[in-house]
Amino acid sequence: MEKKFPWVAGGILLLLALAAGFVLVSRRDGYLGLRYEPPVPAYDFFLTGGDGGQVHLGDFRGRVVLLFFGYTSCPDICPTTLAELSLLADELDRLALSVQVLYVTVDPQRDLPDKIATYARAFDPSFIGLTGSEEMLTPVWQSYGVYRSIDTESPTALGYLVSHSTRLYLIDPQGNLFLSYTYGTPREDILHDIRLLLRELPE
Amino acid sequence: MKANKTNNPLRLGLWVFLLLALLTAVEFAFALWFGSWLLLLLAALAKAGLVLVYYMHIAKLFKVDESIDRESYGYKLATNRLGLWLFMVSDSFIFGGLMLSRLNLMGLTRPELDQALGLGVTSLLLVSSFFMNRAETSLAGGDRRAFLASAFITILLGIGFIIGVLGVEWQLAPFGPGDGPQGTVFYSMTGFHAFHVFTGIVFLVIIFRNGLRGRYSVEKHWAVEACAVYWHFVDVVWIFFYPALYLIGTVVP
Amino acid sequence: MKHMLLIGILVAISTISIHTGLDSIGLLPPQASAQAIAIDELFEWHVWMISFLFSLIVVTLVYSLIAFRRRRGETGDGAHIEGHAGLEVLWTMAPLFVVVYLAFIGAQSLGETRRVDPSALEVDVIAGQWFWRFEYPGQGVVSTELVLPVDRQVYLRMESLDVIHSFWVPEFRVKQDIVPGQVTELRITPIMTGSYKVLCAELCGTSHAYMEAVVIVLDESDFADWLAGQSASVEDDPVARGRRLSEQNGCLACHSVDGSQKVGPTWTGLFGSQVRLADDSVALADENFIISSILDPDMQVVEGYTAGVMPSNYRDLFEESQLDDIVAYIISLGK
Amino acid sequence: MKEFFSLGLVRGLVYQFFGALAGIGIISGIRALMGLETAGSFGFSEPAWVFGALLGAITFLFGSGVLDDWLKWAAGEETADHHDGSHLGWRRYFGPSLDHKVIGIQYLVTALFVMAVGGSLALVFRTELAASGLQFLTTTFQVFQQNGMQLYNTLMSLHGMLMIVSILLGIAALMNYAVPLLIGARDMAFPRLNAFSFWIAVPAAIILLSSLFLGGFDTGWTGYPPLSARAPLGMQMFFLGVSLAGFSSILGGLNILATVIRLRVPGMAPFRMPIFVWASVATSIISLTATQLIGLSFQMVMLQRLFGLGFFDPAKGGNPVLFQHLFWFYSHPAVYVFVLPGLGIISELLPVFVRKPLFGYRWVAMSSLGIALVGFLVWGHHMFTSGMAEYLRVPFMYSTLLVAVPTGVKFFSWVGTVWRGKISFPTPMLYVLAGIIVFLMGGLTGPPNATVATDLHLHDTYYIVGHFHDTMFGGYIFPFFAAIYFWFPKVTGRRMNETLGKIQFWLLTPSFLALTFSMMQVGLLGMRRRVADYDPALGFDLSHLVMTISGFLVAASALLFIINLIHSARKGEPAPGNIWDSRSPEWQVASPMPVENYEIPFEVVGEPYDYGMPGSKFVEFKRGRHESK
Repeated sequence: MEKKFPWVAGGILLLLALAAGFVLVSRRDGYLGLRYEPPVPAYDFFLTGGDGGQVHLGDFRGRVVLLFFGYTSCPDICPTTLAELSLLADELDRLALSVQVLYVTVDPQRDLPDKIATYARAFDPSFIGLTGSEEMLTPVWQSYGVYRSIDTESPTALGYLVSHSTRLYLIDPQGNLFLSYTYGTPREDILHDIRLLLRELPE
Repeated sequence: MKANKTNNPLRLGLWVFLLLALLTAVEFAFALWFGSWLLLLLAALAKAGLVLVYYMHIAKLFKVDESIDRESYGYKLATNRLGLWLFMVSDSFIFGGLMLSRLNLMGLTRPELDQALGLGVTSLLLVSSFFMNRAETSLAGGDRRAFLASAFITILLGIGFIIGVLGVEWQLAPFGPGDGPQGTVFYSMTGFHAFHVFTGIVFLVIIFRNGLRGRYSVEKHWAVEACAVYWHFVDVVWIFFYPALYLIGTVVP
Repeated sequence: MKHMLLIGILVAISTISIHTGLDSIGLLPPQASAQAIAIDELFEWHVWMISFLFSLIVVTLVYSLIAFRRRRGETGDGAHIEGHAGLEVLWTMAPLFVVVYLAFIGAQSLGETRRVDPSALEVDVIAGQWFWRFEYPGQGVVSTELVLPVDRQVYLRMESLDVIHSFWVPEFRVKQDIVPGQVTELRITPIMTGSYKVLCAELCGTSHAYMEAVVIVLDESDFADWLAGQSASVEDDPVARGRRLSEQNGCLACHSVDGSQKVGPTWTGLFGSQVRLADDSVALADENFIISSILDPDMQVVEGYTAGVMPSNYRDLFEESQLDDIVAYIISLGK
Repeated sequence: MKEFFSLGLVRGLVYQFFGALAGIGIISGIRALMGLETAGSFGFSEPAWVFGALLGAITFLFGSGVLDDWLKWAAGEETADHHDGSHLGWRRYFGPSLDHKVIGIQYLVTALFVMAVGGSLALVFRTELAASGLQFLTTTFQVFQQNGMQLYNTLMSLHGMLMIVSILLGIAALMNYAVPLLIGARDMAFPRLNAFSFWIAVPAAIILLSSLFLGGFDTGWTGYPPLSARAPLGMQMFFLGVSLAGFSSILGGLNILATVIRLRVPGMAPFRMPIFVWASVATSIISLTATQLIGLSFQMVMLQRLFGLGFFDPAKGGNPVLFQHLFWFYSHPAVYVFVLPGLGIISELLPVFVRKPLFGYRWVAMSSLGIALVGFLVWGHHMFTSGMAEYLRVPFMYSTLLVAVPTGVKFFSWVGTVWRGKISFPTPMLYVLAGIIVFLMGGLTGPPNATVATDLHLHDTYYIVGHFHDTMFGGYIFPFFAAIYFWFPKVTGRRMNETLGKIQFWLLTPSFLALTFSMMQVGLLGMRRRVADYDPALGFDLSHLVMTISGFLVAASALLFIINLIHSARKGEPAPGNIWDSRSPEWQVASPMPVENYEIPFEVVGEPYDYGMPGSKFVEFKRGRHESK
């Protein structure tokens, strides 16, 4: 019993060191967002942009698309997420050209094309706000699993509220739905994933 | 260096204590820099394994001589040991239930607690575990005076732990028993554990008093062994409760 | 071998007779929802399995009891058979496969009952101690009866005000507990018009047995008329508002308005009467007696009734104006 | 008079009374000092009543004398290994005794008493339910501060828990009496712990019964919060009573495991143990571990009521469904604790009356362990409709249905045992066969509750009531009666009256089958569980009348059993020898069983159930003087 103790002690410390190393490594090279294994083709859509013209998701093939669903009179989640994304855009510096943020509405009645476009651009000139009729938007919501419902009971100063799911979707340059993040994911994680994803691409 | 009978196990007890202390520090570091619950679990399992093997002598449970006379002290001793371990398996289901409730109610968030105080009471319990082992090993080696001294120190440290938790921590905690899940989780887990520390102290006082009266000999001291194993069991419970309350995940205000 | 053959025949006969016997007494309520059809199909599987296994074991057992009974005067023991590994493996693996297959079709049947129709009619169900309330958010209608269009899925979002209740309509088969502090959901597609009963299936206190409401399934047009009728009638008369509030919040589940004896004291002739209390004092039933009895029921318990039965969380359910409407309604029930 | 007070039970009750008063006084005093309210709905505040009841239970134990040896050890004194209480005569049954046979009888008598009380409560509310509408439990009926409907809820809830406690006491009686005899041990591994396990159950039962007089409780035996968090004071007595009774079951399990592992006679390898010992081991594994969870979940609600800890209060971040997880984690394995000994009795007694080895002994032994272990993974099927996480439902369906496999092995092995035997039908055999058939009905009505879709209809209906009455009667009541008819001579040296036994059997079985069949029939059509009244329009009145009548017939048969028991104890036909011609060791010794069990130790020389192999013996007594066939 006495003789074996040093081996036991050494074994434990080694095991813990290995485990710590494993956690460190798996942290560094893996993607932090929730990964779609295997990546599934992102639902392609045509929605109305600020100038009334049609914007096609496919136009952004070859660039990373950050897709977020919200609405202009949204009190809390949407503005904070868009603010985070605008800070992210600044930190991307040279990679910013190959990343595009799309902001699709869940409140077509009130979010007319110019209203949502100017709202998105207020956060960052490169952001594109998209809207459309209910029939155009419903399939988009469904395919991205966006849950939305109008709460009539709790009216606020901005009229009725729309409660909606708050996931942020990352579409890779090949047009596949690759990662998704929950609300409140720190900006550095998204930045880390984008750098990892773009570095894999041949320059 | 003449390795006589008594100081060999004593030295082992010391080494085990030092490793446990080191692992607690490692655990603290894991929480600060990695914040991964998996590492905390591994560290806790390692510490628990050490206590089970070296302090609680779990191996004795399986080294049993069936052939000796059924009425002999040795045979009854092995049966008593089995009974104690069955009791501890049963009692651990209560603490398992508390841990699952903690995870269900708070997930990977933890209550806002004073880290220094947490580390303080944990080291109190760890040191008491060392002295408990020293008491039992000294008695088994025939050194009655060292047994009595170590047992007394263990009692003091145990009382210190209870004062630390109930006296200090419960008063300083920024939430009451009824304030949200933190209150529920914190007070129920530390309460159930403190009760078991209290019964451990009662057990210690009894064996100390009988030890004073010379009731225990090198061959026959089952009560002391039982008290030691129970005390280490209560320490193992805290080995899992401490990270679950103080180290894991993110603080919820 | 003779035994085996005979037993085989008897088992077959017994299985069929049990199954037809059970079917003849009509085991299940009428099927009034799409979910009921899926569930009854699975139930049919169960009835067949029960009939077969019961026959297999009981027939073989009774047959052996008769065939191998100790005849008069016989001594000695039976055949020394310790076991048969092959048989044991057989009657372990065979049930294993049957059971796994049963679980598989069980999962399919569950999937069937939970099929989501995006254009479902959304109805919010509010359950409280011993009453039901149904709110149609899209149309702003509140009712104590659940009126549903036939052949259109209803999406129930259910909340409890106090303890755990459970929404169950036997004819619809599906059941879902309503847990305070969270919203539970249930999807039902009625396929047969008619009127049924919503029952509370989770013990929720004194009047759990009487916690029920009416479900009426109408065809599309009648349902639309009913909806229109409901939303138009937002009265401005306090007595009508008081009556509606009393119905929707379960007051009338315990207090009668026709003098009959229910769990709580009757409201007819209450206003202005002298009320003898449990502590033998007498109180005048004026406005503030009624309002204080609503907000703190256990303060002045009427003689012959027990404290702790009436819920005491109305303080955060009603605003000032709603209490006045209820008092107005009680006054209207005659001196 | 002094002799009367020296009885452990009497002294215990007196100590409990004064201990409770002291507890109430202490807490009321503390509350008065802290300026809190001291009066409550039943004279004192709830914390005073709870602490009083707890202190009363502790002082009962001191008073009864069951702790005396332990207290001496703590004080450093030695005590005799075995106290020889035979000089006390019948009075040794009313005080703590270390002899496992005395403790077994104490458990048995208490179990029958609790079953009688629980059963009669059922008769009260069964009479009310005989016809729709409230006949005598009306809203104006007043007793113990409960109106008729509240009283119905209390009676129904207490019926549930009292029967469960009586089952736990009953299996403890069988295991404590039979296991040491079957493995040739002098006594249990820890005799004092064995006495403690029994004597903790007495104050626990008293506290549990006191809930009826302290405002009752309306949550059923499951005690779901938030309803149990706002129920009257009786709820706390229920929680405390069950938590204390849980200790009896936990420590009993511990004792059985230690005894079987450590005290088997030489030569009794695991696969040469009698099959009832296997069943006891499987049951004890569950009761040793899972029982803690019902104690924990009940104590959590007690803490929520006493100190405001918000375990299950949504307003304080609690989760009511968490209670159901913790509660059912015990309460489903608990039903296997109830039936495994009974199934062990069936497997033990069948070979004796069929004169043929138990078919597939090892498979039947392993199936007991299989049921016990898989039983830990299935608790979710009680919560399919409870609002627990959706993704859990299908896995629990699969695990629940898996339990049917080992159960199937038991049924097929029983049929295999009966095949080509030489079958005689004394009373114990009748109960064993009825136990098989009724348990089969219980087992087969299980899968519809296991597949989620059908359970959505069946949950909390009378179908479930019928299902579990079948499993409880088939898995416990019938084998329990069979075991008593079988081992009665070992206890008293006399045998129970056969004709009375057969009359009781033919009175019990048909009426019981009618009872559960009507329960399941109305359950399927929409009759809810735990309701004091039902809608006359549903047309259930006739079925409920059938149920009430058969309920009374079942009660009559239980009464007949108790009469037969008491009558035969004194005036039954003497039966000193091996009246069933069994190979089991306890029947090779004269009845009634001597205190020392086996003065001449024996060794295992053959298989336990080699009936039909001429000249084979299971046990061999050392000096061969005591020759037996």
